Amino acid sequence: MSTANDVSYTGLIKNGIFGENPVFRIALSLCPAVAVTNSLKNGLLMGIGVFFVQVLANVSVSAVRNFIHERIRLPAYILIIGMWVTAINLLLEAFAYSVYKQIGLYLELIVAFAIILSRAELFASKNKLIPSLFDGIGMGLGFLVALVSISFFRELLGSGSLFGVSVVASKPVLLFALPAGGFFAVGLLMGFFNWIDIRFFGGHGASGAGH
Amino acid sequence: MFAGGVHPPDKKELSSSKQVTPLKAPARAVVLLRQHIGAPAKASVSIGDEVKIGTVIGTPEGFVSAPVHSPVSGKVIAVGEFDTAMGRPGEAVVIENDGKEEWIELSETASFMELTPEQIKEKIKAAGIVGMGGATFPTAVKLSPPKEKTVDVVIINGAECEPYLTADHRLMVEKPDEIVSGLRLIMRALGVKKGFVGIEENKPDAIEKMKEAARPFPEVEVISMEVKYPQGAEKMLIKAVTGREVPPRALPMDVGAVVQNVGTTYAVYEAVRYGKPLVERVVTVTGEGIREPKNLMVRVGTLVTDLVNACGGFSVEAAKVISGGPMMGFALGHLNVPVTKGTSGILVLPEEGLFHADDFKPCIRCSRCVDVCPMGLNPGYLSVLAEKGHFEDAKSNNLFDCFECGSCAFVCPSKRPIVQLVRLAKSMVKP
Amino acid sequence: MKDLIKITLNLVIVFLFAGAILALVYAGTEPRIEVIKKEETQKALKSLIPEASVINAAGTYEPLEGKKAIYYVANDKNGKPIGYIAASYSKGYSSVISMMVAADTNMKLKGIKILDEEETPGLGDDVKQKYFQDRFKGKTLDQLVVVKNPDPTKIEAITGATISSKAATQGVRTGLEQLIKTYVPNSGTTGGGPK
Amino acid sequence: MTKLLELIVAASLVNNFVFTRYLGLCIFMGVTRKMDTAVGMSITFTAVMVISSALSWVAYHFVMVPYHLEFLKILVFIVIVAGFVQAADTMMRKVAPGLYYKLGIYLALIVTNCIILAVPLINADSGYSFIESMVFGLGSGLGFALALIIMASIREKLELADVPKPFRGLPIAFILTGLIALAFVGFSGLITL
Amino acid sequence: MAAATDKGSRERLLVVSVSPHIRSDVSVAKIMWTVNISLLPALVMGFYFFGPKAIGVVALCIVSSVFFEKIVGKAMGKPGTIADGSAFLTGLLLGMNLPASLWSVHPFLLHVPILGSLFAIVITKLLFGGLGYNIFNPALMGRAFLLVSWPRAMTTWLAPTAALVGLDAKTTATPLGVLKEEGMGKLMEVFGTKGSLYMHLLIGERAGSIGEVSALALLIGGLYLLYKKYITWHVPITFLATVGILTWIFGGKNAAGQLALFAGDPVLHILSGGLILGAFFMATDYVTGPQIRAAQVLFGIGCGLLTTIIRLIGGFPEGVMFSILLMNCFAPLMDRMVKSKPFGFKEARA
Repeated sequence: MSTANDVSYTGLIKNGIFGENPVFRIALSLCPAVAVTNSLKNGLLMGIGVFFVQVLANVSVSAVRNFIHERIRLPAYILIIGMWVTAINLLLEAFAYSVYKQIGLYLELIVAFAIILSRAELFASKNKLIPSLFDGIGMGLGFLVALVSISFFRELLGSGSLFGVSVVASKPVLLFALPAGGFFAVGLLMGFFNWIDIRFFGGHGASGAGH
Repeated sequence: MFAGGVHPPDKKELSSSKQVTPLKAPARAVVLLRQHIGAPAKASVSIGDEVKIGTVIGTPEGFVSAPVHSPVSGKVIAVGEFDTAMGRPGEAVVIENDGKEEWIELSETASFMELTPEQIKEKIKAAGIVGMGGATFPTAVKLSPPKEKTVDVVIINGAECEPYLTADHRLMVEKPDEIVSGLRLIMRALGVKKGFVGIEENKPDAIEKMKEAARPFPEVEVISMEVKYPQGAEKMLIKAVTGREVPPRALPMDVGAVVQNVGTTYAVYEAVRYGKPLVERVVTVTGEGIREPKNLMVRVGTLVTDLVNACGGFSVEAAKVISGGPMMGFALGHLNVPVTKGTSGILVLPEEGLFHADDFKPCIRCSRCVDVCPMGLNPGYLSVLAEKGHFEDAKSNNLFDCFECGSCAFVCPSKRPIVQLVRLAKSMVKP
Repeated sequence: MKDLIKITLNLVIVFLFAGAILALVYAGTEPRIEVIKKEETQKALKSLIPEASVINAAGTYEPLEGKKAIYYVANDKNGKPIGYIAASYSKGYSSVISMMVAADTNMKLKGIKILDEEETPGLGDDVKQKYFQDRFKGKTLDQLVVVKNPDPTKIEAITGATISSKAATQGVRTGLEQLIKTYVPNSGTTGGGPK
Repeated sequence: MTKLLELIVAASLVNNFVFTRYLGLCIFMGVTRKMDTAVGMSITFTAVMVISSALSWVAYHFVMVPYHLEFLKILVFIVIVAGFVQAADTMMRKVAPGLYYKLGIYLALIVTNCIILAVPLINADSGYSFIESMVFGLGSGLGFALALIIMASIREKLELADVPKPFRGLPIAFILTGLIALAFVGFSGLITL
Repeated sequence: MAAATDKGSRERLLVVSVSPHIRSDVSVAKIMWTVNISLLPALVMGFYFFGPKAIGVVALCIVSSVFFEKIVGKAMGKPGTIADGSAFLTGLLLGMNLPASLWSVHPFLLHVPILGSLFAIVITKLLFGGLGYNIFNPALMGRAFLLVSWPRAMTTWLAPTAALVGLDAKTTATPLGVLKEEGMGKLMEVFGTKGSLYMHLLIGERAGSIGEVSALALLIGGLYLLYKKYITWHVPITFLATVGILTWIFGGKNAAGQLALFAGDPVLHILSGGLILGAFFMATDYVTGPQIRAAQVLFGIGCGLLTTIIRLIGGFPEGVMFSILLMNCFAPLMDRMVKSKPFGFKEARA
């Protein structure tokens, strides 16, 4: 985390996807990871929604960082994020109505995602526009990657399909398409990544800490 | 009656009918200076000193302490560290027996029942008497309660609830009158009007003898109690006899009771009437691994190996030799450790049927330990907390109420070393 | 004091900035959202009576307490009614099932469409499946009875999901009854039949 | 009356926020490592939920609906919640410092929690009346409290368990939540709203 | 734990360990195998009524449970837990809680029991640390997992045939299923008289999970466990009593289908479904219930209450499984709230 003037832009993006993956590593914004990942389509669109909100929020916060008074920093950021969320919501409602109907509530709740506010506060408010943009892209992509991988796993196992197209004849394990299945998918994937981390990279299983 | 308790096979038939026989004094007596709870006695003799039976060789240090007397006549040949039954070495005076069996001068008090409480306590203190059931708390201290506590009942502990042991049992059968006199002396010393002898039902002959001996004295009552371990634990005994419950972390005297062991009571009688210091005691040598189980009158300072030899040695390869009973006794690493004032038995267990504690399993929460714990604790949970290092949590779950009776470990289907883990936890946090 | 003014000014500016952007987006999307919502409904209606050229809302009723629903008339090119559609709701196993019920002028069902439900996945949510919805085709009000075994004159329940099947059927009944009540003269007595 | 009771049961058990709507997970995972924090959070949360439901209802039905500003509901609701929490924070510090010392730290966490925002949003979408909104808030709060307390008690027990290393911490907490959610399936079909 | 003494100066090698030096002969393995054996009568009745399919399903569960325990346990560094019989018991209980119809090739369902075992052993038990650490009853969690994942297959019940050969069988509904969906009248229609209904429930000639059908055989096993003191009355009796009382009060309906108080049939509710199997063999699971007896009474009442709620107003015809799993959630809380009372505690307060 922190100011990263000396870090390359690709480094910022890598950091978002691997080093500080919002879901698997720093474990923020877990609700959508469980809630909307029962199909790849939902997961992908949610990921894209978060991606745009994150990027736009980072950029706009960074743009106004010298202007906003210290004491109203957080309320102002929340306002900015709320605005972008509303905008994205309206756009999705207009251009992807069926998806909006399914994940609408969770889209609206992007505003309360800790990851977005925390990046705005920890990174964008202290960095210039371009690094903030790339940090936003990195974090947004990290989120997108996490959601897509979870929903890939869940749609394949739960519905036997990918993007709604049947891959397997029957539904292999319906549980994964259900609410409870989201918890198992996230838990098992986290455990699996920790295992890889411990087994091959000598790590300690970073998501063990939790937030 | 207390809740809980267990019924291990009592195996008392091995030695319960064997008359107490005196064991020849050892050629060399190893007398530990710490045979009681509290400060160890300080050696008052040095190498080369001549001593008689009853000569004080260790003087008490501080209030909670007791003197130590020579059990043989002869010459002091060493003062130094010696292995003890507890495993750790302790300071001891070693005396070579000259075989003369000379006693110091003893003076009998004919009208011993007329002595004042202070005189009785003085004689008990001088005789170095301690609790002989195993706890070895100096008796004189126990008989001097602080002024604000009112003691109104004395209980003699004849439960002997530990399996195998029969030392107290034989003493009650063979010396009932002496024990009743000892009880009356203790009552007199405390100014108490009521005395009880609590005996488990599985010793009908002792109950009968004691009842007969107590008949002339209406203030003494013999009570027969249900057989279950640990009936002989102080708090359980008080509950069984008087119905009073000693609160957690309180002492018997807080509910007006003083408990004394049968052996102690006998020693009190001998000390007050004849002025005899405590230099010998009854030890049950028993177990499936000994050729000829016996109840022996043994001088303090005799080595366990002598006791084993006196009973015909091991009948089979012995795997475990225990000082005390199987539930709370100490496993001996070797046999060259001396008998102390608190040694109630030597138990020899063969390999067959022996349980090895190294492969225990996780707690399956079966609640058996909760059911049997006489203190109403959750021993299994305590053991898990201790195992995982949560010692403070163990403390807040009443860790220090546990007196390590071992009932929980006895019944545990996962064979968990609960007592050991509890001790670990106790050593890691302050009470 | 100076701080306060600055803070207020700050917030006002942020508000204005946010408001402006939102107003822009809203202005751009709002009409489209309206259109899309209407299209969705029209698409659903059309799929039930494809031969109709116009389907117009004709009134509202309450299939469930507190839930309003619209019913429609489908006209052909000449403006002659060729069928009726009623939106309907019913309480299912774990959710409110919303649906559309289409009937011809003889009040025989032309078809139904389950729009929304959150019934048990793998069981009750089969009410959304074509095979189940097809079981309603050509049925009359009296035939809307759920049975467990195949029966061409009744509604066969989804295996293992009798509650959801019954709920869906109940919703269809409610819709059909509304249409009968509205469009069949002297229909006061025909509403009977087993529930 | 029956309807309100049903609403409470439905919001707390049948549609429990954590176990069937998968909301509030960050807080849920974060504060259930110790029972004390879970209890503190439960109390604070339930209170804030009920009151913010009421405030949002007033704003929604007296301002937003008449002026067709429904599309601003996200912004308005989050401002209401944040403002209310800030006010509660200040008042508690002055009026009841003892309580503030106990519960104040949780207040700060609340603003960025999705449940607290989800309640007014669901209220608005479902068209609940004023009383119903508050009862829904109460039921949701109770359900969340139930989830927090159950989870905290189980996780305290898990502290003593030999969980395989890669699964310690969050992964096992997720799997545990999944198992509880599976058990909560038993409540499904109890009440259909 | 056992430490050898220093050999140098001593002639003997004696075992030194902390007291107590004698142990009772009860062991985890003995308990588990006894429970396994006490399930035998019910299992035999299940085999008798559902034939070779039932044998296949139960065998599949047992073999796969033991297999997963061995393989995954080894991978996690927890070997040597097969002999204690707990994995066998999980497999057996899971098998007994499944319908015999799962032994089916068209449609292929043989993987269903195996995946159930996988979920029970690996997810519910081993991931939490293995025997003694699991929060939920593994067999029941395995079944809950199967119920939501294959809802139709899991509720397809074979009619009891009492034929030991022959693989084709008719499917039918369980008595509780009939009661839930079609009411008491229909049940009477099927079984004739109440006496006949009770008889069928006792002997086991009814549709249901393999091991739950014969109430009598289950009672024999349960009473044997009570007699052996491997379980106590606290959970099963309160569980059964709560269901009995509540269904008697709230389980009845009058002719118009309205609730009629004190008109329910407690005998029917106690004997049917998986209640006796659950009350004696699964709610009594040591690991997943509370430890203190007073809490166990509450646990039993809670199970009974939830079972009744689910049966009478919930979405499922049977609620035993979910009620036990839900109470499993509460067990750690109950452990926290209800502590054992130390000796002399009352006086300490005074």
